[in-house]
This record gives sequence, structure tokens and C-alpha cells, in this order.
Amino acid sequence: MPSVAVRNLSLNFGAVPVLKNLDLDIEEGEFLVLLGPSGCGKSTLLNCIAGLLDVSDGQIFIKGKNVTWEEPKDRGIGMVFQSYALYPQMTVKGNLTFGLKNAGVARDEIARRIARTAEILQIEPLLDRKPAQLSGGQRQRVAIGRALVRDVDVFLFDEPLSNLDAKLRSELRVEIKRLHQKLANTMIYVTHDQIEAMTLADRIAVMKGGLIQQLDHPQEIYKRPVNRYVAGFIGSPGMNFLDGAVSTDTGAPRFKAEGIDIPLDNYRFENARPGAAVFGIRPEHIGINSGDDWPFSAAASVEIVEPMGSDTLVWTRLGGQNLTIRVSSERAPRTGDQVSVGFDPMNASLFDAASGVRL
Amino acid sequence: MRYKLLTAAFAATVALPFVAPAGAAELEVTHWWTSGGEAAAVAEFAKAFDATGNKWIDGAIAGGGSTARPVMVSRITGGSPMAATQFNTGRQAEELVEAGLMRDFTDLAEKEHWKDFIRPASLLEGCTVDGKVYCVPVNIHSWQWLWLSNKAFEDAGVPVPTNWDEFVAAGPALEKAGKIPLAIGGQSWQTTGAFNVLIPAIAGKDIFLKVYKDKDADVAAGPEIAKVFKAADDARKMSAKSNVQDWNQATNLVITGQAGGQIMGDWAQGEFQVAGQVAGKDYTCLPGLGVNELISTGGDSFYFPKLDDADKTAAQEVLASTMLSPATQVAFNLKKGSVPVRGDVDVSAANDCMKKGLDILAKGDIIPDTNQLMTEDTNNQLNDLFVEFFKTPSLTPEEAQKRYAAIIAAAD
Amino acid sequence: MSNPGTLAAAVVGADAFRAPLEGPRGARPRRALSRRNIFLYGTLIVVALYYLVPLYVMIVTSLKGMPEIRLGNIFAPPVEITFEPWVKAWATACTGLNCDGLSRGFWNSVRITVPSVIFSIAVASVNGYALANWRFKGADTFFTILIVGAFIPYQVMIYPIVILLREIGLYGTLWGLIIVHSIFGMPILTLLFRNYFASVPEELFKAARVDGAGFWRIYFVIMLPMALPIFVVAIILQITGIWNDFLFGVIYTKPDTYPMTVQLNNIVNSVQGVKEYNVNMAATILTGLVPLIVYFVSGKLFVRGIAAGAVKG
Amino acid sequence: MSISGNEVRRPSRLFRNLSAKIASIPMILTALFVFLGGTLWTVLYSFTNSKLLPRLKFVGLDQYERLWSAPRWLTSIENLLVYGVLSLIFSLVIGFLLAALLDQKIRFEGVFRTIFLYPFALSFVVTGLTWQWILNPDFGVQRLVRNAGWESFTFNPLYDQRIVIYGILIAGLWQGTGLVMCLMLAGLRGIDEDIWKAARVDGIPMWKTYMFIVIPMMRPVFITTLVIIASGIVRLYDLVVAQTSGGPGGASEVPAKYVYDYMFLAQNLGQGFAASTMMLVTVAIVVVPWAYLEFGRRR
Repeated sequence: MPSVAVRNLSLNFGAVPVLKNLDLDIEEGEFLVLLGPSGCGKSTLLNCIAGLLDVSDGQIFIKGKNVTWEEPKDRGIGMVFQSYALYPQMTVKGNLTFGLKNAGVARDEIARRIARTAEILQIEPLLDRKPAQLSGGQRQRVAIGRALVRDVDVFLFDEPLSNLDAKLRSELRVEIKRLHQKLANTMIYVTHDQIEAMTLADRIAVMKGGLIQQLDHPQEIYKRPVNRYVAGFIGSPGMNFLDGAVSTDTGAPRFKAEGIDIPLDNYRFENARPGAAVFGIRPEHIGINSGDDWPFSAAASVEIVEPMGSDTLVWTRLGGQNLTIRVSSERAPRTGDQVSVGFDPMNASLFDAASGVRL
Repeated sequence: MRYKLLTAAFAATVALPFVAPAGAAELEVTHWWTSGGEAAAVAEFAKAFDATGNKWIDGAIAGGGSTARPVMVSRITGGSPMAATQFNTGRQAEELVEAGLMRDFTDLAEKEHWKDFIRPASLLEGCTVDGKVYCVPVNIHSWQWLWLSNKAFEDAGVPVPTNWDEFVAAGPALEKAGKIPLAIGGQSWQTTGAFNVLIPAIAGKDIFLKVYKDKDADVAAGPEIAKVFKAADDARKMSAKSNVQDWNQATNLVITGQAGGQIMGDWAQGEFQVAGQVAGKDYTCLPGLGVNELISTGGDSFYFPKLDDADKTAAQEVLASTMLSPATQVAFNLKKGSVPVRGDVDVSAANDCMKKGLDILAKGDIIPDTNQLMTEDTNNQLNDLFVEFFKTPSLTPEEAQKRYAAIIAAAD
Repeated sequence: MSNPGTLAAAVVGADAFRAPLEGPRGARPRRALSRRNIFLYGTLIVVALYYLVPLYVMIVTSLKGMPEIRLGNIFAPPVEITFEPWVKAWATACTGLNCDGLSRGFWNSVRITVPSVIFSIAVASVNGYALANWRFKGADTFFTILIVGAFIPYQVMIYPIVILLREIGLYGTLWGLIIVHSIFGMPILTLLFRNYFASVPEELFKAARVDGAGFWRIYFVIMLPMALPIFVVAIILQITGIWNDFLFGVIYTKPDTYPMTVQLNNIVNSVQGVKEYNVNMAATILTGLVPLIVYFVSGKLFVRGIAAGAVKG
Repeated sequence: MSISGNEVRRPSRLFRNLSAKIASIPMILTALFVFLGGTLWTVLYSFTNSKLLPRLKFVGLDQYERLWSAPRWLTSIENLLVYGVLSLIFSLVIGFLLAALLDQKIRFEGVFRTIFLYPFALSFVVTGLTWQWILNPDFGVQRLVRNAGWESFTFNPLYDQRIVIYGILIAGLWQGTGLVMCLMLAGLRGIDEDIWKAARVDGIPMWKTYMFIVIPMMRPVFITTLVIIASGIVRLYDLVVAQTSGGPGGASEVPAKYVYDYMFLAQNLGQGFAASTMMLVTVAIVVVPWAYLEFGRRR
């Protein structure tokens, strides 16, 4: 039985549809990330699951129970917010216990849960402080703690790390992952940061315009994006896209553009058809002067070199189109060099130029 | 009073061109005369003054002296004075005069022989500081009147009383007929006024003077005043249902027969007149509450702040003369319901009540007005006491008298 | 584009789970007349009635003749509508000898209100800006004095101000009155502007300084255009405050220049026999009309402006 | 390369921020000469026996002794206390409740808001007159109810000494709660949406969320509101004059009216100044520490 299930979920704000007939099943103990740019409906979906927004149509199940019309508190969820939403005039302890006291949980039970939560999150020294006396990272820990003490099966995270600086963000990211491993709860996590999504998720749901574009394991989404939108959204630096056309004139399919002719023998087509297409290849799948025997190789000129420490990004021009390549720093060329670039179309993705659907 | 009205008018027309200045000026005159009778009266001043070629700019401030006086004082001390302003005859403007802000009219007064025709002499004395004349008294007002509605008593089936005791005795009958026996407005000066009227009527003139002129606190705490408080206690019981604020609303209750009577100064007469009522027929007036026929000689005076403008300064003198001229005095006072300050004008047009007043005045049965005897400060403390006394049944006459005596003891 | 539904099903591959999942679907049913709505709107409507009754009484009374007022109750609608009280209040009601009603006071009020509003807001906004962005030593002390000054009853200050104005020779002039209004508007207005400017991101102010803009340039070019919401609040507060002022109007003007409120007081207190309630009410509405219109037209901006920074401590 | 040249002197402190100082001159002058100067002047002359005009003839504490033995002053203080406490409580409670109701995403919010706010546009004189009229026993509410058949109904606050101050309170609240509602509404709108969500997830009932979370979060709003209401209460004058003129029998007197009446009506400036000094002292005891904490020290 899925831990959380969403059936035919629709939500309209007035006449504006925000979520369109969504279906989603989340397994027990799974870490699902809802990923997308702002306005894609990911937070709205989370709020619907939490019961903070009333759905227009469809059903929501949590642990097999239909909670479509339940109050948030009765859904067995805990939620962590982007702005932490800590009650500012209460101490950390007050924040953690307020909901429990309201639910009428026995005093020793509350104490036990507080102790456990504080231990897990290592916030024991903070218990008597007020939120204003905490740093951003500490506040977020307390916010997580507030979800934790509820002792629920499903945790909802609404962009919990967006308000933190880069270093803290990566630290807390690890901590959330550790937390998930330790608790093994179902977690639904909303973010616009694809690195967070990739690092944390068991599965990622990439959303756009109120629809789930692709729901899959991170590697699968990374390797085999279902459309050009997903391909572009995932990965940093982004996937290279070359405009051209698939032709089968000579028998075997080839991708052709000005000055480019790529044999597609190794490519696993899902639905091959000739015509205008976009060829996508990730920067780390391209080699420079590697001497390997690539199915495709060509000469390109280096325009910009960006050292990033372990890796270096090389911006080149191939047949009038941009091509970004990630190489290890020892092998980085210099600006203005003529280099030979090569890759295996097996690692590439082909999309229909008009619909963006994977070919 | 020997002179005919005509003679007076003639005298005025002769006198006026004589003092009229070359340049006409606009003079702003502030006062708090805004009720029907008052406005009609002040119009007489304006008409007479405009006839001299100058212009009367009316600066009426409604709401009574309490609203108007702060405005007047502020403007005079602020250095933006009006050309002439009303105060009650007495000590209200004393300090403004001492501060040198008011014009000295001694020369004009001597030239026009004010001393000879203004009576009683106490009026001009009220305007005199260190032997110099600073104001023009324009009327004599007396407080000691009980105004009775003939209709109300008719409705109640009792004869119209002829004195205070009968009036008190008629109270229950009036009340039974659904009338308010005694109308008193909520403004504090009305209650003080009523009490001060009761003193000479109940305790006599000597006691009145001992308390207010000599500030004798022992007398104020004594048995005579205790009797007055007893009478005031009657009065407050009779006025318990009087739910109006302004004095002329109270008068209106009498005019319309909703109330039996009102203790109010002679200015109330103007209201009866505007309502077209006739003394003796529609209403009855009892000077001195019908007990002790004497009247006080208060009234209004005009003060003239010092101005820079020469034309206006000249016009101020014209205005002063105009206000005192026999014709204006008659016209003004008939409308106002007050008595002219001149003893030499014909007031045959006066009605019954005014004539009663004139007779008493001629007999010399007069007492000074409380405004002349006491500072505004003391008057105000008395106001605070009596407004509370009249509206608070739980405040006993004994307790009130104790507070009364304390105020008198502290008065200067 | 692939169908997300199929996709999810394909990934999970668990159609078997779907059968037992039963229960309500769709939006939670809400009746328009739910208990919550009855309570909510019921309360609001009852309270709104309480707020509207006086206005209703004012209007109804002003349209009745005096006999009808004396007989009927004040809440009854007029049997016979008459506009005479309005005409009288506007044009012919008397105070002393002046029988031109409120009409004279209207333009006087405009002449007093417009420059006073402009001047007082100009001064207070610059003050607030200086306090928020250009702090100097002692500024807060002066500001504290100013705030405490907001609690001083106006009456207490009448005398000192009379003396002050006399000494600088402005007593009885329009400028004198403008200064008085500016002085008494200053505490609250300065507080509003200070709070608002303090909430403007400091980076903006710093950027402008780096760009070489000085005190006045930053004020006029950067701050002023941004401060529109709070200016609306200040303007509304000042228009109503100054238009409704009685005390200063009566003390610092002359009969020729009496504002409308003084005329209103004169008309209402010039009782002739009986109180003409209908004329009083008409005069009252006429006097309150300008600030009322200001509120009806710009109430939304007022609320928005207050939300935009007025209430930030 | 040598780093030298004209030695730059540190500019005088006085001229730093010169424009700001010049721009603050009106405020400084007002604070110093009007509010501070005027106050000191008033306090100084409260020790004199000034009558119509201020004169420096000192009489020690005489004016204060007289003040505190004057029954009217005691009544005034009592009235201000009753009115002040009730007005504070009711305007805050009613203002907040109205704001909370309007914050429920209701329809016609603008209409309701305008209705609640419009009395604030009217002057106290107008407010006082209108309510005097409505509370008039012969024409207003009492008559209405009696006409409807309840003959013994008595609601006559303006002519009943015991309850007159409540009659004034009714009018005062009518006039003032709109602004309080407005401020509260602004405060409510400023509360982070996530707080509400968090409270809902925690299962905290709405009234508890308001009581224990939202209201404490609105502290700055409450303080601003408090300043505005309290300064209005201390200055309460016009409303009383328009509605009751202090009556009946002085039962609705307030300190500001005492000050005004003694300064101008009784022509006893010294007494008026003493009364206003007492008002100032009371205000200062409450306000100065708060203002100092709120504005003086925050850097």
C-alpha cells in the first residue's frame, strides 16, 4: 500500500487551474522530491497533501485512509516551512510542545518525545532560547524538530533550505538525508534546487504547469529525461542542445546540423522518426583530445575556460553552436586552442523539436 | 426718563456727524450674543454704527461667554485684537486693562459726560481702573427674575403664584399635570445664577453683600445661608426632570407651557418677545422672586483693544459714542430685554416686566452683580459646586454649604 | 508529452492498491449558509448597522421638517422630504448678524487645509527621512520629546503658542495657523514617515550614496517616489485632522476667515428658541462631507498605506 | 609611490550630516521650543498665581493643594480613568475582532471596512452632536423602544450621572474603533502565512492561534495603536463638550476640560497650568520610559 496516494487531483484558483488531474503514489519510507521552477504547482501540491488547501477535485490518501476532507492535524503529517514559521514569542521547547499540548498528549510522553527529538537534531542546548536568538540553521533544525515531535509517518518539507546560505544548505541537506535514513519515514520535499533533488531523492517528480513531467529515480531522470524541459532543468551545468534534424536518408539514422553529422547507431530510440530534432548531450559525456575512439568526433575551437577546482568547464563552438564540456582540470585546454571533441550518442538524448518529447 | 424718545433721537442725529471721522473704517466686534433676541438687539448696534459711515463686522462666537472669552483673550494677548469686544460688566477684563492692552476712553467719557447719565454709578465704576475709563457699559441686566408660564398653571389648575413660596407649593400640582415645575438648563452658570438669586430673596440683601462683597465665610456657613440651601434643595427637586442644556431652551419650556417657571435674568424676556408672548397675559414675571423686590445691576460692556490703525482708532470712538447714544440705547435694550444704562431716555415702549425693573431701579433697590464682586475664578468654583448640587440628589445641602463656605473663604 | 498518470502507474505498477481506496472525493462540500458563515456575516452586518445608524439618523433628520422631528422618532424615515434644512444650513443660517450659513466657511476651510496639509507633510516627511536614514547625534532625543508631545493636551499648549506666534509676528495670519497645524501633526506624521523610510532596504540608500547623491537628491529622486503609500496615509490623516479642527480655527482666525467647523459650532450653538435639529444635522453632514468623501474614495489606499509600514514598530 | 599630500583634517562633528541637521531644524525647534519649552513654561507658571495673564508671582504649591481638594478635579480624574481603561480595552478588543473577522477572506471586505472606518473621518464635534441626538431620551433610542411597547424602558445615559461616562464611551468607540481595526488588519496581513499553516498542521484551534501566536507577534502594531488611542484619551475634550458639556452636574468632566475651563473660563491660568502639569506628569510616568526604550536606544 502506498504511504501517500493522490488520485485525479485538480485545484483551481477561481478560473485558473493550478493542478491538473494529478496522480501520484509514494511508497512507505520513500523520499520524494517535487522539483520545478516557481509557479509550477509543486508547493500547491504539497499544501493539498497537507490539507492546507482545499482541492477542487480528486482524492488524497495517506496510509490508505482517505484524508481528502480531513483537517491537517488529523492526517498524520508533519510539515517544515521555508520561513521556518516558528512561533517567535515561545522558546524552542514551547514551539515543540505547543501542538502536543493541544492534542492532549500526556506530559511524560511529551517529555520523552522532546528528549528524543532534541537528541536526534542535537538541539538540547537551544531548548530554552527563543527563535530570535537562534541562527538560521538552528531555526531550521527546530522547525524540523516541530515536525518530528508529532511522531507521524509523513514529513512534508516546503523548500526548507532556501533561506539559508550555500554552506549551511549543504550541511543541512546531509543532515536531512541522515534523518531520513535513521527514521525511514515517508518524506515529500519541495524544492527548486535540482542539486538538492538529486542528492536527497529516492524519486523525483519534475513538475511544470501543474503537471508532473517525469517521476523517476534521480539517475533515470538524469540519464533519460522524458522531454527537453526535464533535460534542461536537471543537471548543472545544463545539457548541451544542438538544433538539427534526424535523417534516415542513408539507411541508418543520423543527426545532422550545419557542420555536424552524428551517427545514431548507438542511440536507443523510443519512437524514431525523421524530422527537426534537438540533440542533447551532457557536458561530462564529451571528451576533449581524449584519443578514445568515439563514434562521433569533430574539431572545435575553445572560447572560454572556467576552472572549477577538480573540474574545468570548457566552452567551445561546434558548427556554429555552443558546446560546453566538462573535463578534469589536468586535461583542460587553453582559450583559443583548436581541440578535437568526441562523444558516444548512447549517452545522448534526442527530442522532437516541436513537442520536445524524447525520441 | 423725562425726555421723549424723539428728543433722544434728535440728539443722536446731531451728535453723530460731529464725531464722525473723515475716513470710514471697518471694525470687527466680537460678542457672544447669538440667540434670537440677542441677535436682534446687536443688529441695532450694527445698524446705528453703519449709519455713521463705518462698517460693523460682526464677530459673533456662539456657545456663550465660556466659548467666546478664551478666543477674545487669546486674540488680544496674541497681538491680533478685534476693534471692540464684549465682556460682562465687572472684573473679567481687569487684567487685560492692567496689562495696557485696552484703550483708555477717559477723554471721550469726560467730553460726553458719561458720568452724568450712566446710572447706577456702579456701572461706570466697573469700567474704571485707577481713575481711568476703559469700557462702555451698554445695558443693565438683572438676574432676580422668576418667569412663569400662565398656561402651565392653568393646565395644572392652580393660580399663577405671586412669590417663591407659592411657586414651591404649586410644584406637586404642576408635576401631576405632567409639567416640569422649574426649568433649569444644564449649563453650570445657570445653576449658580439661580442660587445667587435665592440668597437676596430668602436671606436678604445684607447677607448677600456679606458673603459676596466681604467674603465672610462665617456668614456663608451660617444659618441664613442654610435656609437658602434649603430653598435650593426645593428648587433642585422641582427641576429634576429638566433635561435641557441651554438657557433659552429652558426658557422655551416655559414659553411653550411645558415648564412652570424658570429663574433667569431679564434677558429671558427677549425670548418671550421673539415668541410673540405678552407679559401679564401669557407669562408672568416676578422680580426678586416676588419675595424681596431688588435687582442686581450687571450687564455687558464693550472694551476697545489698542489698535495700530489710525482710522480704526478714530472709529472706535465713534462706536463707543454710538453705543451710548440715547436712540441706540433704547433700540438695543428693548430688543435685548435689558434696561438702558442711560437714565435720561424714554422707555415708554417697555413692557410690563421691564417697567417693573425700571421702578425698582428708580427706587434704588439694587445689589451689585456677582461678576462685579468676584473673580471669574471664584464664580467658576461656584459653578462647579452648584451644577453638581442641582444634579446630584445625594449631595446634601449641609455638605454643599460646607464646600460653599470654603470657596467663599478662599475668594479674593 | 507523456501522460503523467500513465507514467506514475508505470513506475509504481501497483494498480492492485487502488481498489480499497475509497472515500470522499473532490472539494469539501460547503454550504453558503454554513454555521461559520452565518456567524461571520451576521456579526459583520450587525456591527455595520451600529456604525451606520448615526449616519442614517443624520441624513434622515436633515430631510425632515421641525414638526415631524418633534413628533416622530429619530429613526423613522421622513414622511415629507424637505431640502430646506440643507439650504438653510448652507446659505442662510445665522450667527449673530451673519446669515450666510456654512457657505463662507467652506472656502476658508479649503484655504486653510490645503497649505497646511502640504506644509505639514513636507516637513514631517523630511524629518522622518532624516531620522531613518541620516541619523545624527541627539536626533533620537528630539524624536522622543516629539512623541511624548503627542500626549500633551492641545489646550495646554494654547498659551505658549500664542506667545510664540506673537513673538515671531505670525499670530492671526494664515502662516501662523499653518505652523500650528504642522506642529501638532508632527509627532504622528514623523513617526509614520520614520517607520516607513526605515523599512526601505538600506542597500538602496547606500547605492544612491555611492552614486554620489546627497541628502536632498536621495530624498527627492529615490525616497519620495517610493513613499507614495505612506504619503496617502499622511494626506488622509491631515486632511481630516485639519478640516475637523475647531480649537485652533477659532483661536487663530478671524470671523472673515473662520473655517467650516467654527461656523458649524456657531450654527449649532446659536439656539433660537428650539434647537433646529434638522438644520444642525444638515450642517453637520455638510461639514463632514469633505473628509467623508476622502475616506470613501481612498479608504482602500489608506488601509494599504498603513499596512505598508505605518504599523511597523 | 608615496602616499602623502594635503593632510586631510577630520571634518568638524558639527558639520557632519549637515543637510540632515538642517532638514531636522523644524523638528528640533518644535521639540525644543514648543513641546519642551512649552511644557517647562507651563510647569513654571503652575507655581504662580497667574490669573488672566501669566505672571511670575510664585505661590509655591498652593495651586496643587487646591487642585487635589477640588471635587471636580477628582471626578475628572476618575472619569478619565474609567473612560481610559474601558476605551483602551474595548477599542483594542473590538478593533481586533473586526479586523480578525475581515481577515477571513470574506466577500465585500471593502464595503465593511469603509463602513467601520468612516466615523473616523468625522470630527468629535460631529460625533458628539449625533450621539447626543441618538441618546436623547425624548427623541432617540429610549423613545423608539418605548414606542415599540416597552413603556418602562430607560436608557438615558446622557442625563444620568451614574452612567453618563458610558454614554460618552459609546460615541468615542464609534468614532475610534475603525482606525484601530485598520491598524490591526494591517498587522494581521503582515503575519507570515506559514505561521498559520504551521498552527493548522499542529492542530491548534483558531482562537488559540490568535491568542498565543498571532497577537504576541503583533506587538509592534499593538504598541503603535496604543500610542494613538492613549494620546487621544488623554486629550479627550471635544467629545465631552459636544455631547454633555461636562454634565449632568459635572458628572462627565474630564481633566482636559478642567484645564481649559480654569485657564480661560475661570481666568485662573495658575490653576489650569497646575492641572495640566499633573496630566503631563501622569503621561510622562507612563510614556517616557516606553518612548525611551522604543525609540531612544535602538541604534
